[in-house]
Amino acid sequence: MTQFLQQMINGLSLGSIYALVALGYTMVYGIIKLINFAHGDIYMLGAYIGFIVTTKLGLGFFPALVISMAGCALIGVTIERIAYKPLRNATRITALITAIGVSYFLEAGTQRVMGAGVQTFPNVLANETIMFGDVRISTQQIVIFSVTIVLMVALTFLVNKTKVGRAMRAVSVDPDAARLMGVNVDATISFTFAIGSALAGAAGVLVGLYYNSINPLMGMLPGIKAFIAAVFGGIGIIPGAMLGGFFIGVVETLVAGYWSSLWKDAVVYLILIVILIVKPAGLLGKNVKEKV
Amino acid sequence: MKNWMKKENLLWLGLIVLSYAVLNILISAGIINNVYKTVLMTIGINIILAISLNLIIGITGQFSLGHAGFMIIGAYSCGVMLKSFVSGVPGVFLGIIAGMVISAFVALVVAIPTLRLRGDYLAIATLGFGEIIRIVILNMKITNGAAGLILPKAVSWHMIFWAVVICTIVVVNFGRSAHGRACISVREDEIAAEAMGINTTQYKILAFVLGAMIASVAGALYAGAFYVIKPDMFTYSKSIDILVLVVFGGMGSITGSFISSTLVSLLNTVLQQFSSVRMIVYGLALVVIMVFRPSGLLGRKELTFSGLLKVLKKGKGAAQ
Amino acid sequence: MSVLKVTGLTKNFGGLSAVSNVNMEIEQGELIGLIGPNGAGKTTLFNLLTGVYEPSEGTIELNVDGKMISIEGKKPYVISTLGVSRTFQNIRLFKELTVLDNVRIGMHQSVKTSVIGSILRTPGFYREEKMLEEKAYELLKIVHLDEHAEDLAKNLPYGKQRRLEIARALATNPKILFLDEPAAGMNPQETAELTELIHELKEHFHLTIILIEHDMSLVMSICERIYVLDYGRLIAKGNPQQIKSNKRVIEAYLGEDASC
Amino acid sequence: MKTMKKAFMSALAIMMAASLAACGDSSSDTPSGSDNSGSNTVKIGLHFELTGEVADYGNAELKGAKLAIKQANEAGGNYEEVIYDNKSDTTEAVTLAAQLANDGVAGVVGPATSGSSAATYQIKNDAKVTVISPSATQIGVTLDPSGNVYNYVFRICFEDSYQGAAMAQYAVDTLAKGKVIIYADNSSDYAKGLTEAFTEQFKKLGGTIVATDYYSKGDTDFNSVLTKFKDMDYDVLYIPGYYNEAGLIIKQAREMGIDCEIIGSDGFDSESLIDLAGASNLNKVYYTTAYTTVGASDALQAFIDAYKAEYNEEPSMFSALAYDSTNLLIQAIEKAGSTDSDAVRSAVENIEFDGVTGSFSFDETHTPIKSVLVVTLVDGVQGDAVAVSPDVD
Repeated sequence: MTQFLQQMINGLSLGSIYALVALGYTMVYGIIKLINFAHGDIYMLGAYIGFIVTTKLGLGFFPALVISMAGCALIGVTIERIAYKPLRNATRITALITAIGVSYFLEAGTQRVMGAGVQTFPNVLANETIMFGDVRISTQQIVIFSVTIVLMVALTFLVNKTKVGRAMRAVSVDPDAARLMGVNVDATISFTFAIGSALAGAAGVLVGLYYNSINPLMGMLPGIKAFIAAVFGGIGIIPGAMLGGFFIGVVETLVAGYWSSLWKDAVVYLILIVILIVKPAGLLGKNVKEKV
Repeated sequence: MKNWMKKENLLWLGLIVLSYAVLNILISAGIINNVYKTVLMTIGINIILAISLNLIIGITGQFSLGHAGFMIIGAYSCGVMLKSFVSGVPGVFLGIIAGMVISAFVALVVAIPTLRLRGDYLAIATLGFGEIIRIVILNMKITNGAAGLILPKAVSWHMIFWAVVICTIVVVNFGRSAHGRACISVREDEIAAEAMGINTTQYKILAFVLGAMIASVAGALYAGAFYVIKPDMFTYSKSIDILVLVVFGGMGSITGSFISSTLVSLLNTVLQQFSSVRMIVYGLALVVIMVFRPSGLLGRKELTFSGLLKVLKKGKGAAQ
Repeated sequence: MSVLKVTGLTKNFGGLSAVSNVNMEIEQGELIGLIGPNGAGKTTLFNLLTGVYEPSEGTIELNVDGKMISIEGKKPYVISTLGVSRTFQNIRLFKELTVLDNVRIGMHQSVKTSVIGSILRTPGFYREEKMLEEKAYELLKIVHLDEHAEDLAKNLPYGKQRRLEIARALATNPKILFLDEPAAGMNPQETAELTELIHELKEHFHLTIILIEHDMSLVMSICERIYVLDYGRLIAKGNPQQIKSNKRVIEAYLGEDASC
Repeated sequence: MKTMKKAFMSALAIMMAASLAACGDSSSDTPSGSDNSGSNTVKIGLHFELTGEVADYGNAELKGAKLAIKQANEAGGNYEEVIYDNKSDTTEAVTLAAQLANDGVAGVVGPATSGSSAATYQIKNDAKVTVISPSATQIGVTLDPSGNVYNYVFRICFEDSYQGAAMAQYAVDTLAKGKVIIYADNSSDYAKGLTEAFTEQFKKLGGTIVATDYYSKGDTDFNSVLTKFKDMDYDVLYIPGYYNEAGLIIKQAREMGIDCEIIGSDGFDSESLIDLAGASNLNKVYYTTAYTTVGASDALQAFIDAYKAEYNEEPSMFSALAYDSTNLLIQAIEKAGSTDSDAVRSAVENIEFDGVTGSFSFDETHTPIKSVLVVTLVDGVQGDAVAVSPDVD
């Protein structure tokens, strides 16, 4: 039992990261139906911005978090304006290929500027272990989990209760109608990219802090996992992405903890496929039948 | 027989023989050296991969991101065959056949549940299946796990050339038949296709299985030509690379796949000298090309001799 | 002899009944009109009859070679092979294909050459392709589109697209043809031509035709019998005269829009 | 108008790329295959993974190799490096192997990983280009598929099997351990070879393998597996793999309270291990290597100083191996007195080399005969190094 609880804590910490990255994926998808393959690389850039801010400027964890989120928001919007905006009306696969191009560019660019190797993220937040019986939780795990929850609550509030959130929802349902109703569609899309990228940036800093190892290709796998998390919960649905992120984190941990890590990815994919077959639009998604 | 001897077909035959002869001459004259010969083989294998995925994505309209999964089946079928059973060219042929049979079977298993999904959901499900195939191979004994297989060279560029020819003929002939039209109708409008009596599920599966089998041929040839196969060479990134070739050339255009496979390989070779910026340039090139030509280099157009003649005539007309 | 018999047909979407308890019996060679205000469930009924939707309740029986067989729950392509074809309200042509190919795809169920045969280009393949092409041209001639055979479907003007949809539907060799608003968006002259065409087709192919139409003059002039749907229920049936004077029909239309 | 805008955006993007290209380190951008500056310039091919997944190791080796060539030139030699980047992609490696065979190099150093290496040996061998591999440790990689040694292929690292067996010997004999858990890298042939050899030898010496589990390259979260291990009955943890993951595993294990001995392989050898794991976590950690700074010889110290002066960082084992490989090749060329491939080849085969990673000659499989050292870490610093030779039949 102790071990199970311990594994759940491990799983939720890992899941927090996936969930944060998945949120950005799902928001961008929700609004312009683009699989933003470069999203994982934004997360990587977030980690590098955090790295530079803490090592070169000597700032602490929270300033690093904020600067990194702001930096990523800016990068996200720039990418959207340069690479995706001209393709608003192109096919989805074309936009996907563009996103892949952006992803290559960011990865190779970072390799070139920052070096291909692993960098050690400084330990900017003292790490202590708290024991609950035999179950141990580190302060870092608590920080990661709480930052994730706070950001998610803030995001939910933003989307559901504010004017800009309403605009985002309007654009995601029907951009043309939204435009007619006086919503500035371009600005709303850019704003969505900014928010999604900022969340990825936060995830990057948290990962840097938690694992203290960052490298230019670190975004590839979490990017895919986060995408899976988003699809799992029903892509375009914000609570779905959170659910998916936590679920995948926990499943990976449990498979590795009770069976073998050789099969953890395979199990995640298999569960995903089963979910999609049973609920083709994801766990929280509504299956919309095409109108004939 | 007579039917077959149409002017268009004869012209194509002529072109195939001519290019084979020219390549042979260039190689024996040393103009195409070993480096370019390797590039040529890469191009050939990429063409086979691209047209096989084009059959699934471009012609049938099913967004698959798991194509590397079938390439790896072909590669390991051939690899294990060469390593443990039959060596040399016969081994390659047996490996190709084994790969096609296995990948057809696996494709069926993958296709039946997943092809009910649409668009991005299908993409992620196929990506998942591709990875599962890879992980299974990674954890098998006979495949030597992560270390992969070191293989003797058993495939020459001649073999690859003819494989490209055969695979292209298969895809083109399939595409230009009633069955191919049925696949296209699925891409264009699934509901209308069903209403016209087309079993859309069956055609989706058919295209998927056929594409998978052809991809496994490419994998088998790769194993025989490039000395080493390892599971981590066939991750979803490989599927994405193939997808890039298809979209870059134009979805649905076989000629486009030829051109894009060739251009990408050549670009890669040219940029070799600037290794540290190569991927940066490649990434940017993708973005720029997609921004300017969102439907790829050729869109859905094909190069045909009749089309060429038409263009020539028009050109003449304009000149006069 | 009835060719189509519908009993107690109901379709619920969530809590809403789009079609409820519809009974119909259609005889061989009839030309039936299906009318009703917007949202009355006409297209849903078509979708049920052609297999796009599965009915929640009720049965649909189709006469196949003299025997009545149930087709509810069967896939659209199966129903198509049993001799039912249709056009769509919001034209669903294969846009990127030529006019000729659109029709040839309609003939798919008659294709005998196997996949292998097609890839190997057997003599049978060429024979069949030639046969399909000739037949397709024939159909195109009937709908006056033979000149456009090589054009892409998406480049045809609207009225011709509607005609192409009819040709494609005919290519499946149907016994029953469902036309979903065939005259929508047509000018009076085109509508007149269409009316004539429908008559011609019915005679030429011995068809039973059921059409949804908002153009009342068209419906009244060509339909032998008319069914009227409102809120998913059948509120009237009969010949044009009876329908014109039916109180409930007038109410249904007036209730929706007084200017009608 | 729209096209104009697109064009402007593209131009902007290209400018960004250009600026990126400009601000990177320009040293690694030497154009390959440039003209001979003099007729007696000797070209040396440096074929590494400089971009892509394992670029980390490739770049470390490139630095070592370039330093060796620079020093040789300063000592009056006339060597020119021709750099090839295979993008960590074996297909690319094959093309490059053909390329460098054409470029007329006197010999080639690299690639770093066994996969890319194995893919190129057949071509290089057929083209009679002498290859010195710094770190292709895979079992049998210097042999062709039918089991004969490649005439022109040599490596200066020891084979995985040897190192794995040595660690098992050390664990049983010196550390007096009998129950091991193996946590291995599942994405490399390297860890696979080590695991097999270790398992075999450990069992032979009477030990028990309590559990074996795997991680993948690039993983960062090992908590779940370590939590599982924690409740098992064992006395030593073996981590065959590279420092990128090993560093994190050690950190997470120690933080979780796993305080048993941790043993590993030469993949541990990097400053990064200390950065990643934290110096205080690196106690009771032992690993096998051929390269140690403990009691460094003058030659080794000179190398370390030169490396630091050149690149402003500590050399890793990979840099040292590449440095040795390049020096070995240069020595052989000088001894042969020509760049004739057979002369160079036989000079290499018969060499008695004295390098920073030890002194050795080649055995019949062109693998060095050198002793394995087991290094002990005390607060992340190499405290002690002892030579071990496994009792293998």
